[in-house]
Amino acid sequence: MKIVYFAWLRERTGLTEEDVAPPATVKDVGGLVTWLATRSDGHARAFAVPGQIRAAVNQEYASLDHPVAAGDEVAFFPPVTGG
Amino acid sequence: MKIVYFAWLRERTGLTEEDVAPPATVKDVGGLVTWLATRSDGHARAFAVPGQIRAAVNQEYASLDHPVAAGDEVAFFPPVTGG
Amino acid sequence: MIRVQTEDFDVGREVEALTKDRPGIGAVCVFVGLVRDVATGEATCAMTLEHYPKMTTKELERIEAEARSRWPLAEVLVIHRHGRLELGDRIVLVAVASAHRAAALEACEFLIDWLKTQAPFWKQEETASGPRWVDAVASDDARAARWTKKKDRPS
Amino acid sequence: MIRVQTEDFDVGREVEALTKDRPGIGAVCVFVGLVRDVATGEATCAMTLEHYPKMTTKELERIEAEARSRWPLAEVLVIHRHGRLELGDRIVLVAVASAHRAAALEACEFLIDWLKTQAPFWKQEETASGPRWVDAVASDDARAARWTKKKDRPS
Repeated sequence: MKIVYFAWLRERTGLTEEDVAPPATVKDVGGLVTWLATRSDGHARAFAVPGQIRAAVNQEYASLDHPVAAGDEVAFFPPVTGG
Repeated sequence: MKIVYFAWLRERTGLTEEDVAPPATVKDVGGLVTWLATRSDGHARAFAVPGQIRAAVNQEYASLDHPVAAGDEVAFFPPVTGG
Repeated sequence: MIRVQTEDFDVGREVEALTKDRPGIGAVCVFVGLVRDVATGEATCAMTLEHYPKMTTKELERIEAEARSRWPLAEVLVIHRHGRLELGDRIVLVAVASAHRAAALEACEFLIDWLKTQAPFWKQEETASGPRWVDAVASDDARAARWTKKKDRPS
Repeated sequence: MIRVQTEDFDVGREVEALTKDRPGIGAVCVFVGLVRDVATGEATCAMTLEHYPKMTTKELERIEAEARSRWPLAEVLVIHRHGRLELGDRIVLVAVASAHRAAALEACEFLIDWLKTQAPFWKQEETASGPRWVDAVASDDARAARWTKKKDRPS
């Protein structure tokens, strides 16, 4: 599973992307967040305030209960500020 | 009093403008319309359908009961189609 | 600013001039009206716009002032052409610059709605069956009337 | 059409290209967003826009398709820049061409409202006290949400 980070999630994790193999208990975006937050202090800081984080699975916006599986690209980022 | 005509009122009267001295009984735009309509066949045709005519007194939109006096510039035209 | 002219205008240059050295401007909304092919249901090849010069500038300035009183606008530009125009030619430009987009978008729409019903211009089309004065459209009056009901954006 | 690029764009040329040889177009509405001086309350001298390339085009095309399904539009163009931009620089262009002005005005507003809340871009400002990520604005969500309530123009 490929994880990509943008804006201050990228800065806090220190990563633009990483390949991960979460345990089988991780079935959705919410479970993935909980698991990723344990990977480093930077990850913990990045995921500290869930309300400030948005996710996309395979380039489409996804809520916390959206399923994730091996082979997916899951992105985490703050609320967008384009336009 | 100066009368100016635009669009098909100009075409029907055959005039871009004319100087007129209506009788003292002509006190407002409505009275002026009635009096002008008698001046020629073209005038009669121009003023035949009052609902299709708009007026301005001294370059400001005016209703039928707007007063008119010597020295005024009174314009007659169809509903505008700018923009 | 109001300009009534026979000459064409350059949309990019006008927008550039409007915002140049104005660092508080975050949004520009621009409306451009063009001569289109079937304005009245019959094929149009060209049209002539007649106006009432002494009244036009006065009326456009009044409409601009009204927009400025309703929204916080940095710049307002209205250019309205008159004379003979051909298919595809630009007729009118409304450009509004503001700090935020809501004001720019709403004021731009307000201005074009009011221009359509208040600016003393008359269009005569050239069609295959001869010249023809364009009739005012009831829906234009209805759109403009929306703005009289309340101060902000109409529904 | 969707373009995501670092380069600037020429508003006049883009509008010209949009309407050229399209005689059915009577109205073009254009929105231009610029880097302004006090986006977050602190003086800004420049900003950097980051985006999610694989998702951006997909999302913008989805928004364009949604606009086209709601209004009869002849042409839609969205250009969104990324990278470092300075004060007064153009960030985004939305241009919509249609036979009639109502569709062009409403679709343009719809597009910029949805861009603000759906396009995966993030702005980092350079301020006197250092770089600072721009927070999303609740009023942007509120403006975008208006369009989900009904098909046509929101109140």
